This record gives sequence, structure tokens and C-alpha cells, in this order.
Amino acid sequence: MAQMTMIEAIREAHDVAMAADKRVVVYGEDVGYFGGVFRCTAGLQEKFGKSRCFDTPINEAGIVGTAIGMAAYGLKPVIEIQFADYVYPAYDQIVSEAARLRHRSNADFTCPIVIRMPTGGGIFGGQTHSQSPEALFTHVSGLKVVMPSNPKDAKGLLLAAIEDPDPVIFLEPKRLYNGPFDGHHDRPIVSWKKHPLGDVPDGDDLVPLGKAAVRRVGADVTVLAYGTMVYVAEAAVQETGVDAEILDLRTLMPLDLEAIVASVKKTGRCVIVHEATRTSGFGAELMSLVQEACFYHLEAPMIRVTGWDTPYPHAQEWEYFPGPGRVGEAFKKVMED
Amino acid sequence: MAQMTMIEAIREAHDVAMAADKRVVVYGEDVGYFGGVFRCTAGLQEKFGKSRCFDTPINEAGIVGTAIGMAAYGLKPVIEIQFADYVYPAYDQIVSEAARLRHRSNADFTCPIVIRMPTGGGIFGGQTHSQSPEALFTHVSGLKVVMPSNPKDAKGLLLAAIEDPDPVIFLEPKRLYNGPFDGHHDRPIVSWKKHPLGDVPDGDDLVPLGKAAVRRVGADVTVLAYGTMVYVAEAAVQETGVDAEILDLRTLMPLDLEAIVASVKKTGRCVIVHEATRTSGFGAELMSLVQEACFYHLEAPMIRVTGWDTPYPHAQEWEYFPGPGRVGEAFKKVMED
Amino acid sequence: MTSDIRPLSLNVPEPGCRPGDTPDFSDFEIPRAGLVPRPAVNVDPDEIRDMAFSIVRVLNKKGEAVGEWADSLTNDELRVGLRHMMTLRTFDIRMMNAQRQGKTSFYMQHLGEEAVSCAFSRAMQPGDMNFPTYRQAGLLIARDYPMLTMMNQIYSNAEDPLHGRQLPIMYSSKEHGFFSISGNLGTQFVQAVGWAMASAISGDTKIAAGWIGDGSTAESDFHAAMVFASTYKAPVVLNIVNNQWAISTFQGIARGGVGTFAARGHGFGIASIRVDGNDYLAVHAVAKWACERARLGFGPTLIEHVTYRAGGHSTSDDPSAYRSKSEAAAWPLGDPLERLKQHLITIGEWSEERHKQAEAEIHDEVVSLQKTAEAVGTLAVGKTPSPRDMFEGVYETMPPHLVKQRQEAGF
Amino acid sequence: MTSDIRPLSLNVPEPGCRPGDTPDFSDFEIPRAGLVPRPAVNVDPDEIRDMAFSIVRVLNKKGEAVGEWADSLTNDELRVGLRHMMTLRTFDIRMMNAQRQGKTSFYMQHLGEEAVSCAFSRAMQPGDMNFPTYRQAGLLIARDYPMLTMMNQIYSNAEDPLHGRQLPIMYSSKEHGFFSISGNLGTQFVQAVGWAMASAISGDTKIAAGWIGDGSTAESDFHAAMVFASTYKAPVVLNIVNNQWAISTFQGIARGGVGTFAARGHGFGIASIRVDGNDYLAVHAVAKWACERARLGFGPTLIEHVTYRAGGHSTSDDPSAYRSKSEAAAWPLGDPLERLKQHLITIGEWSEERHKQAEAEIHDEVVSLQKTAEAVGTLAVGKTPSPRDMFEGVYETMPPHLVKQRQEAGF
Ligand SMILES: Cc1ncc(C[n+]2csc(CCOP(=O)(O)OP(=O)(O)O)c2C)c(N)n1
Ligand SMILES: Cc1ncc(C[n+]2csc(CCOP(=O)(O)OP(=O)(O)O)c2C)c(N)n1
Ligand SMILES: [Mg+2]
Ligand SMILES: [Mg+2]
Repeated sequence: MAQMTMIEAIREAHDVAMAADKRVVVYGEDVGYFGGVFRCTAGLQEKFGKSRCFDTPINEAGIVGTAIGMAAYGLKPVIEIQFADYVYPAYDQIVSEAARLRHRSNADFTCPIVIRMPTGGGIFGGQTHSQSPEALFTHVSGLKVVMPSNPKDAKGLLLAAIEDPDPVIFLEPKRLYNGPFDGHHDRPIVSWKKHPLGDVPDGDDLVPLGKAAVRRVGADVTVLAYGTMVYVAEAAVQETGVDAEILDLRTLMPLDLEAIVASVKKTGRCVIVHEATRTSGFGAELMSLVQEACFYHLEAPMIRVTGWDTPYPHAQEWEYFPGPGRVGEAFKKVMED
Repeated sequence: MAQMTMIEAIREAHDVAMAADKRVVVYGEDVGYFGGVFRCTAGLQEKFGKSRCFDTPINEAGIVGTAIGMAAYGLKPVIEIQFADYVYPAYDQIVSEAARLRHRSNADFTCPIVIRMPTGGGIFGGQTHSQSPEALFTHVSGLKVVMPSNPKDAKGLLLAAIEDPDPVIFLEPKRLYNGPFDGHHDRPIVSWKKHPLGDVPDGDDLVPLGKAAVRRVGADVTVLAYGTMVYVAEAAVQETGVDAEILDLRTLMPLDLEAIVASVKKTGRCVIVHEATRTSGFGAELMSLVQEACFYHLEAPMIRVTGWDTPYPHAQEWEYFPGPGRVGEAFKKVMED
Repeated sequence: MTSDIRPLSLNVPEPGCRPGDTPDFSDFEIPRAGLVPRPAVNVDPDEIRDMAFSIVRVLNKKGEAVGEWADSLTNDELRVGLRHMMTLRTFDIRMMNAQRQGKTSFYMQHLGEEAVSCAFSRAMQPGDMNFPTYRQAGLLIARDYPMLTMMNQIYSNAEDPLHGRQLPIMYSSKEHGFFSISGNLGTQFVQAVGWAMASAISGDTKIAAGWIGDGSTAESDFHAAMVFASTYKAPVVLNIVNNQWAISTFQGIARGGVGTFAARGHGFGIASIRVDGNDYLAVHAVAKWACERARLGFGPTLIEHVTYRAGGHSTSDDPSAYRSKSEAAAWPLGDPLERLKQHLITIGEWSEERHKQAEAEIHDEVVSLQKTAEAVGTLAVGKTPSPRDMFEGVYETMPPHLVKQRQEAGF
Repeated sequence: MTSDIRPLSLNVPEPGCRPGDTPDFSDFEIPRAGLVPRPAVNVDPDEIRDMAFSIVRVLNKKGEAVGEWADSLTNDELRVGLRHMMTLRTFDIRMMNAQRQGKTSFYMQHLGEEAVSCAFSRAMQPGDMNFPTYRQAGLLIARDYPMLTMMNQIYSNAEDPLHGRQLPIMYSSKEHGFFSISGNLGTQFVQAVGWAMASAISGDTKIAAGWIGDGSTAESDFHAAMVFASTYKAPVVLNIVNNQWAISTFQGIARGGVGTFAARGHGFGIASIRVDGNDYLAVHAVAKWACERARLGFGPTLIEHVTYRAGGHSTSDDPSAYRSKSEAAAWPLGDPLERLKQHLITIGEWSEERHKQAEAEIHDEVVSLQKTAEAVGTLAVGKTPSPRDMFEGVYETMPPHLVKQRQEAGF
């Protein structure tokens, strides 16, 4: 066990996987010599050599396209898109190729690749360094979609993603890289070094894909959250005193619907929180699944607390970000209804 | 008034717009000399000349990227993506550029472009000629998303889209190009030539964006549908005798939520039908909006009838396609619940 | 200088010939066979810039094999090659017909381009991998992939190896070095580079070949492929099949009316060669050279196969709407099958009689296989793939939501 | 041939010099100033292939302007140019500092590259349009876009013309021929081609200029731009700013260690020229040539500006982690500002005193503007843009769901 930031945990997952399996190769823009703009791959090139960890030309389609070819050959590429906002040039390769290869070839060829990308806002990154594109991947059959919220999960889920036989979109909330963040941007930054979830087991322990974690047991309302929003929800609980049960979904596809349904059936109320734009966000799917499965258990309309349907603004970052104030209000409203 | 197929109506909308406004230019793969693989632009090059209607290199990013530049100059490009399945190479230009240009430049530059694309299955087109990617656009702030279901609307909505000052994704259900289609693939093909909605007004009458049409007034259940699914829903009504109210949404963004809410409040039940993959499909957003607005009016869980969460298969097309049988069952279920 | 400037206008390239016009290929420069020398496989790409503007040709008008690129194949191998091309053509004819009869939804033929994939296939080694488009079934035929399996897929019957999920003709066979065809243009070009990089990363000796059409070189993935191939000196052969047309669009729209497609390799320091795609011997020799270059670690080669799409783009296409009906006949590089046949006859290794006999044999073989396939089923008739199959293989393990959907669907 | 094949290995290009190494640019070929002739603006691109491998240079070591590309500017214009570069450099220094003080979130400077955008800007005409990246603020400075407005945007204060929506430095000014910067690399290159096509379609006489970094030429949109520019002979100048680095990645990763970036134009029949990007006179002369060529209907030009990013990539970057600290000083093309200054002194049109005085004036002007801007507000301090503004401008007319969200947000 060692106390780590999320960056260190991610780096360690790479290290463990590369040491265990020669087929694991790691690459992306600035990923090799420099170790990534967020340093998640620092030291890997030195340790494993330039053919297993290297810098690439700035071409996201090429990064994913070559990874698909490598996976078809038999390697296990773990690639980085520098920011999730820059994944769109690779969207065709992901949607039309990686996601469908197994199905269309009847498993003659498969695509075990992991596409990592820093996600989400809260760092004044404006519209091109803040996006949360998860719903654009959950709609695509054949992809798995993961978003860890802490160092422990980041390591375990990344190891599971690398082991997975299918393509995994691995979204890393960059605002959590160095410490948990509850949306109170005006308060001092906390570090993972003192957080229980910063305690990362050594070795190759996986956190299985498809399993949510209950971060807080509660009776009043179920909160469905992932990534940064888990801490925002925790702050809202503290501030409102509402006894919420907080689920950290961790994997969006496949989803731990069982855990969700069990909780909502218990509480009868549900608030869904994500940072992405609201319309057609993943919250819509969650809300639909809950209404389909728990209709007769719901005592009040579910509420979505999300980023607004605008580009992620620079100066108005904290008005855009669904902070604890907005989540707290949703708690109150859902309890009143 | 003239009786037209949807192809003819789309062609006529181009013709009217190009004649009225020199800024309208039309291009895409095989769009110029040949007039498009579905012939939606036939005759335009001959009539308006090669600089207003032309063939392009096969590069969807280039087609959209140049259109953005042209729009910034002051033209109004109406471009064709040969199949919706091939829009992904242009996804970055659409999402990162077209959708955000007005906002990020504070309207210093704007992007009045229309991106047309044949959509949906039912022609044994397999995974690469059948997709319905609407939800990948409704999640993107700054885009409008339109899907006509008949010649009259196709012309009127396309004219409205061309007039619109913002980028519009214009999805054309290709299975409706030549006639209405209710999912009974084993029955003879009907033509628009005998259908009231094949009666297309002359001139430049718009069908405004953002307004749904009530295709059938009913009391038992509200059906939210668009494109081909409107006819599937009509067939299901005939076959089950359920007195459904069928809304043809026509524009998904901005959505006519008012019409939806009014209908659901009246019927207390709701079935949502689309051809796209279920998870994170537009049905999820519709279901969420209805539960948010009509929670206390709902008498039964809403039901989604959709394409399955698989690539669109070739041989199993009719098992994938949400046909009248499946919609009818949803009617019965929602009435029993 | 502003005052006397004339208004600008848009340049839109036009083919030389449209329906009603008389085809005229007199501008099309064809170097004589044997002219282009064969450089060492480790040549510096800069030293062979000219090869991107010339055309490697082996068979001359008299049907002789001449020049430094001749002799890459024995006479037995040439006869095998001829048989492959004849087989592919017969196969195409039967399947085009089957489509017209409604036995499949869709077909795409190779008419006039048979030499490209048939000859290339024979220059590769077992274990190498092609990333083909939909117009290289010759790669399979020439590697003895069972035609019956191809037909089963085309008919989407119960024996379709892809279980009806994929379109007809979008084959996949890892065993035969044939990557799953996508249907999206261009995507596979950069995947080929990735596969080749993986071979290099693994210290392997296998190479990859990418395939793309003239029209599809315009796709951005072409660039991704060139950039990655160039940077990492990937052991890959990148093939452009310039068959002059992209559906209704002539190659000048993708090429910009200047230079050649092969010349696009120069900016990347990639060895670039044009070859007569209707000359089985030339294609094979150039393919062999490029494969050797890749395998020996000298990096990628870009090959432009100059050929002509003599048929429609697909069964959904009628080319008479956009090009002269006599254009195919006027195409100056002739018919690949006819040219190889004449060569073999010229050198006394073949005859009209043997050809007729081979034709009959192939016809019988294909027809008999067709019957076998049709006995299983054709599109939506007879034994068809299970609807259950559409839910399988989305992931290795079916996740709960798909299990539920499958149950909901009743399969 | 299979048996004796050695295992393949991956080629990963490396820069000549990493932290701790002594920079060595001796391999970098620099033709002497005045060497490259100036062709006619309607020259056939094939005839000037060499220009993609040479470097157009005007200022020699002695500070004289020599050769056919000299004399595109008067001495007055040169002094204006010097002032622009000095202003940009001073502006950068102040804003880098402001970022360190937390007054803005982010900044990107131009150190060492000032000549490229400052000189290019002066070769364009009113009404022409640039599609810049984040490192061409010189285009604005040299067109007298108000620095105060730039600062207001950098500070995201209430006077920010983009209302706080966009990042600092991602300027937009149609009036000044400056297209809204995106932040996504490469996207704008093909948009520039589209704008130029629109001008041609409209029978206008305006031209466009696209901008891209060396690293970003690897993006696929580069290809889209080249293909469309080539096919439609768009009146566009396509600029590659090769400043040797893309964050931590040296230009060899994008270039594949072969040829030049300019050479990528050849495969498209596009006139391609390399220019000394640290030579204000050379950049201006080449820009003028290319703009004229475009405006007269002779089609696109690809220009590679050879320069060096002397500072960090952005305020988030520390280059000492990946390159030698002395590399910037060793860069053989010198400092653009110093070189123009020396030229003017050499020809007797400037002096150290005048320079010092100009420096002081510029410093005072920038500082005073900065005070004015800061009096309005800095990031999240003072008068800031309204949160209401984030909901505006998503569409021309706010749709009902956004009105509702705005109300929900309480603005
Ligand atoms: C990304 C994408 N865009 C468009 C299409 C539609 N399409 C199919 S084939 C074709 C023409 C391809 O021409 P070419 O590359 O020359 O290949 P050929 O058919 O001549 O072999 C087009 C435009 C597609 N399949 N994929
Ligand atoms: C599509 C995309 N991918 C990645 C990035 C992240 N990024 C920003 S700048 C940069 C380096 C660009 O280098 P270059 O093109 O040489 O321009 P320079 O910064 O040297 O001016 C990268 C990788 C981005 N902004 N957009
Ligand atoms: Mg072709
Ligand atoms: Mg650079």
C-alpha cells in the first residue's frame, strides 16, 4: 500500500501492466520522453524502452487507428488522448472501427485497446480543455466506458481496462488528479495523500468493470454520480443534512443497474449529477433506466443536476460547473416533492 | 401543389433556395454532375452552374470544414454526407467548430450551414448504411437537429434549415425517400404519389423548426416518434386498436416540449420509438424530459421501443428494426401497467 | 495592385469525357514496357522520385515480358495467376447475377482490376496481413480462401462465417491475411500501419499491406497513415488502386488535376511507385520489391496501381449516367486477364484451347459451389443466421443489458 | 528469402539534443541570404520544387538585404515592422507576468517567432482573412487591433469582447481579418480553404491565409486542406510555422525525419516555399508573392516558416524538462527582432538610441493599457462577464430549453 495521487496511481497501473505483459504498449502526444502533459506516463519510456512507450505525431485518428491495427496484430495498446476535448478527430476510428471490429468479423479480429483521456472542467480550461464526452461513447455499442473518481479505483480500473478484451474509453477527471474536489473552488486544495481512497494497493489488484461503489449509505435519496461529482454530492450532503445514498458508478458501460435499482427502490428518490451538458447526457439514460425499473417506487420526480447546454465557458466556469449549491438544492427539492 | 417523392421534395427545396439566394451553395460526394447517389441534387449543377453545385473529394471533414469557412465568408452551404454512417470523420469539425463558432466568437463569425444525410435502415444496408446518429448531435450545444418524415415536411423543413442562422443537422430517413414505410417489409411498397403528405406546396413555404406535428389524435397513450417510426406507430395503432396519439417530432433540437407535455398530460402514458440503438439514444432524453415534466400525470412506466444495442446487422435487419409488432406490444404493455 | 484585379472563380476539374462524348486517353502518358529500371530494395526514396511519375510495365504490346521487372514468376505461377483472375471474374459474374435475382442485397465486382489483388497476394508471405477495401477479393482467391465461404457470406445464409452481421463481400479472414473489411473508406489504411508497427515492436518479420481507392486517398486517414508510416518507418506496403473512378466522380477530383497519387508519398520520404495495374507481372514484381523492402526494415512503399474500373461501382450503380459507355473499351492499358493470357500464349505456355477448357472448369466449379451455397440459403430464404447472433460478439462477454434486450427480443 | 530475415524494430525519431546535451545545429542547412531566386507569381509549382528544400533569406550576416526577394518594403515600413515586433514582445512579457500573478488563467507567447505573423500581416489586404492558431497575435498587432481589447480578453473581464466565453488569447476579429481561434489543432486550416473557395465562388478578389504549427501538420485536417486547395485551386496561402517543437515533441516526429514540411505540398501540385521565419524581410516578401499569386487566380501556396520557439509552449510548460536550456541561444537563424534592428542600423535608418527610446515608449504604452484593463477587472476579480452571457449566443435565438436553464441557474 502506498499513498498516491491519481496521476501516480495511473502511472503505476501502466507500470504494472507493462511489466506483466509485453503486449502492453503505451503511446500518445508527449507521452514518451516527457511522460505526458499531466505526467501520467512519466518514466515509462526510460524503463520499458522506446518501442513500448513513445511520442506520436499530433493526429488522434492516427493514434487510435494504429492502435486498432496493433490490437489486430495481438498487442494491447494503452493510448492517451491529451484532452478528451481532442478525441473527436478519432471518433470515426473509435465508433466505426474499434467498437465494431469484434462483431463484424465474428471475433476473427478483436480490439483490446484502452483510450485514456483527461476529462472535465474546474481548471479554467475553457471550452477545449473541460469537456465530458461520456454520452458520446455510451451510445456506441461495443465500447466500454469507465470513469474513476480516486487513486485506488484509477489504478484498479485501469488494470481491469487493460485486461479487458474489448475497447475501453477511460475518462480521467483531471480536476481529481491531485486531490478530491468538491466544487468549493475557493477553499484550499486537499491532497490525496491524506485521503483513504488515496491508499493504493501494490501489485495487480483489479477493480472489476461494471461495478458501482456505494460511497455513502443513506435513506432519503439516491445520488447517481461519477468522477468529480461524487465529491460534490458529498459536500451537498454535508451542507444540507439530507441523508443521501451516494453511488459512484465508476463504469458507465456496462452499468451496474442492479446497484442503482436496489438503492432507488430503497430511497424512492433519485438525483443524477454529471458535469456534461444536460441534453442527451448520460443522465438521460440513467433517468430512463430508473423510471423503467423503479416507476412504482419513485416518490418524487427525479432531478438532473448537470452542466448547462452551452459550450464550457472560461470566465463563467463556476456558474457552469454543477457545484454543491445546485446539488443541495436538488436534494431539497426532491425531498419536498 | 405537386405530388412528389421525398427525393423530389428535397431536390425542389434546394432549387427554390438556390434560385432565391445566391449565397446558397450545394456540394458533396457525387452531388454535382451525377446529382447524388440518391439523386437529391439532380439537375442543380446544370441549372446553377459548377461553382454553386459541385462534386467533392471523398473527405467528410473537408466537406464540413470548407463549409464552415464558406459560412464565415457569408455563404450558406448546404452539404451532403453520402450516408449518415459516414459523418464521423467530420464529427470534430461539426462539434468543435460549427457548433461553437457563434458562441466562442460572440457572433463575430457564425455558421449557417445545413448538413444533410440519409439516415436509418430498412434497405439491407448493414452496419454502414443504416445508422441513426441523431443522439450524437442532440448532445452537442449549438446544433439544431431535424428529421422529416414526409415530402411536405422535407421540403418545408429543409427550406427552414437553409434559412436558419445556425448549423442544422438534417437527417433524411432513406427508407422513406420513395414512400411511407410502416415496417411491414413483406408487403408491397407504397408510393408518396398517393399520400396526402406527398402533396407538396409550390414556392418557399417553410415548416418552422422546433414544432412537432400531431399525426394522429388519441386518448390512450402518447407516442413520441420521428422519421420512419411515425408510420410504424400508425401501423401499430391499426393492428392493436389502441387509441394512441402520435407525435411526429420533426425537430429534435430545439424540441417541441410543449406539445409533448400537453399530450402526455392528456393520455397519462407514453411510448417512445426510435430506430437508433437504445442506450443513450434520443429516447433517453425524451423519457427524462417527460418524467421531469409529467411525473404526476404518468399512469404507467414509459416504454422505449428502439434498435438494439448492437451494430445494425445485415441479415437480421428485421429483427433489429423496431417494427409494428414490437411497438404494438409496447402499446399493450403500457395500457396494462 | 488591388485595382486591376479580376474576379476570382472556382476551378472544378472535369473528366475528359462524359456520356455522349468520345473517350480520349491521348493525354494519358504510357511509358513503354521495360523502360523503368528496378532499383535496389534499400534505395533512398529521393533517388526514385521519377518512379512516381512513370509506370512500371513488364508486358509489351506483343505480349512479351521485358525489362528489369520481368521474371519474378515462373510459368507455372503465371498459369496459377491466370486461373485466379479467371476465377475471380467468373465468381463476379455469377454473384452479380445472383444479386439481380434477389439472392443477395448487394455486390461489388472487380472487372478490369483483377490483376491488382490477385498478383499482389502472391507476393506476400503467410502471416502477413492485408487491410483491404471491398475491391480486393483477389487477395482471398489467390490465397485459396474457400469460395463457398465467400458465397455463404454473400448470401447471408446460416453458414455465413460472419453470421449475417456484416454486408456481403465485406469478408474477414485472419488465417488468410485478410483484415475484416469495414465499409468506411480510408480507415483501414492507417490500421495497416499500426499492424506493421506492432510487428516491428514485437521484433517479428511480418509485414502489412494497406489498400485504398483513388477517390479514398482524399480521406484524412490517408494522411494519418502516411505520417505514421513515415515517422516509424513501418514495414508496410501502402497500395492505392487508381481505377479512375470513385462512384460517379473521376480521379481528378481527388487528385486535383496535378501530379499523380503516387507523388503524395514524396512529402513523407516514402518510396513511391506507379505500376501498370493491368499487368499481372508488373504488379507482382513491384509488390515483391515493396514487400521485401518492408521486411528487410527499409520502411514503407506507396504503390499506385493504375487500372480502370470497367464495371459499375456496385450493383446499385449505373455508370452510363456519368461516363461514356465506350470509355472502358478505350482504356489504353487493356484487360489484365487478356494480357496475361496472351503473354502465356506468346511464350508457348498456354493456348486458346487450354483457356477454353480452364474457363469451363472454373465455370463448373463456381456453379457447383453456388448450388451448394444456395442449398443452405440465400438472403432471408432457406437457412439464415440466427437473430440471436446479432446480440453475440458485441463484447466478448454479453453484458447484462444486452442479455435483457435479447430476452426482450425473444431470442 | 524468409529464413535469413532479421527481426524488425520500430524507428522512433529522436531530437539531436535533450536536457544536458550540447545543442548542435550543424546538420541544419542554411543557404546564404539572397541565394534563392524569386520566380514569377504564376510559376508552375513543378518548376520551383527546389524552393521546398531551400530557404528564402534576405538579411545576410552583415545585416544587409540582398537578392531578388529584397525591397518589398520601404524603410518606413520596416520601422513599423520593428515596432510591431517590439510591441508584441513587450505585450507577451507583460502578459506572461500577469499570468504568473494569477490575473489570467493561461497565456502563450511568441518569443522568437514575432516576424512570422507581424510580417505576414502586412502583406495582406483589408478584407482578406486569416485562420490563425494561438501563436499569431502579430497578425492583430500589425493590423492595429486594440491591445486593450486583447488584454480585456486575456483578463476575462467585463470588457472582454468574447464575454468570457473563450480562453484568453483565443481572439476573434472579423474586422481585422482574424478568424476566431479554436484551440483544436488543425481544424482551421481547411476552413481557410473553404473561405477562399467562397471568395472564388462569389467572384470576389479576397484571399484567405491558413495557419498551422509544425506538430499540427500531422493532423488529418492538414490533408483535407491540401486536397481541397489543390482540387479547386483556392486563393489561399497555407502557412506552416515550423518552430521546431510541439510542446515536448520535436518536429521530427511530425516530419518523419525526412524532407521538409514544405515538401508535403508537392504531391498536391501546390507551390511550396520555405522561408527564414526569423527574417522579417524574407517573410514579408514571400507572403506578398503568395498573396499575389492567390489573388491573381494562380492558386494556393504552401509556406513553411522556419523559426524557433524560444519560450515555453505555454504558461503551463517548462521546456527544460525536454530540451537543452541552451538550444534557443544556439538556434542558427538568430532573433527576428534583433536582426531587423541591426538591418535598420546597418542601412543608417535606426540607432541604438532610437531603439531604446522606442522600447521605453512601447513599454509605457503597454503598461498604461494594462492598467486600464486591470482597472476593469482580471480573472474572477473586479468587473467580470455576466453568467447570463454563457447562455447567449449558443444559437442566434435562445431556444426554450436554454431559457429555462438560464432561469434555473438564476441569471
Ligand atoms: C467514409 C466514407 N465516405 C463515403 C462512402 C461512400 N462510398 C462508398 S465507395 C465510394 C467511392 C470510393 O471510390 P474509390 O476510393 O476510388 O474506390 P473504388 O470504388 O473505385 O474501388 C464512396 C464515396 C464510404 N463508404 N465511406
Ligand atoms: C486536436 C488537438 N490535439 C491536441 C491538442 C493539444 N496541443 C495543444 S498545442 C499542441 C502542440 C502543437 O504544436 P505545433 O503545431 O508545433 O504548434 P506550436 O505550439 O509549436 O506553435 C498540442 C499537442 C490540441 N489543442 N488539439
Ligand atoms: Mg476508384
Ligand atoms: Mg511547433
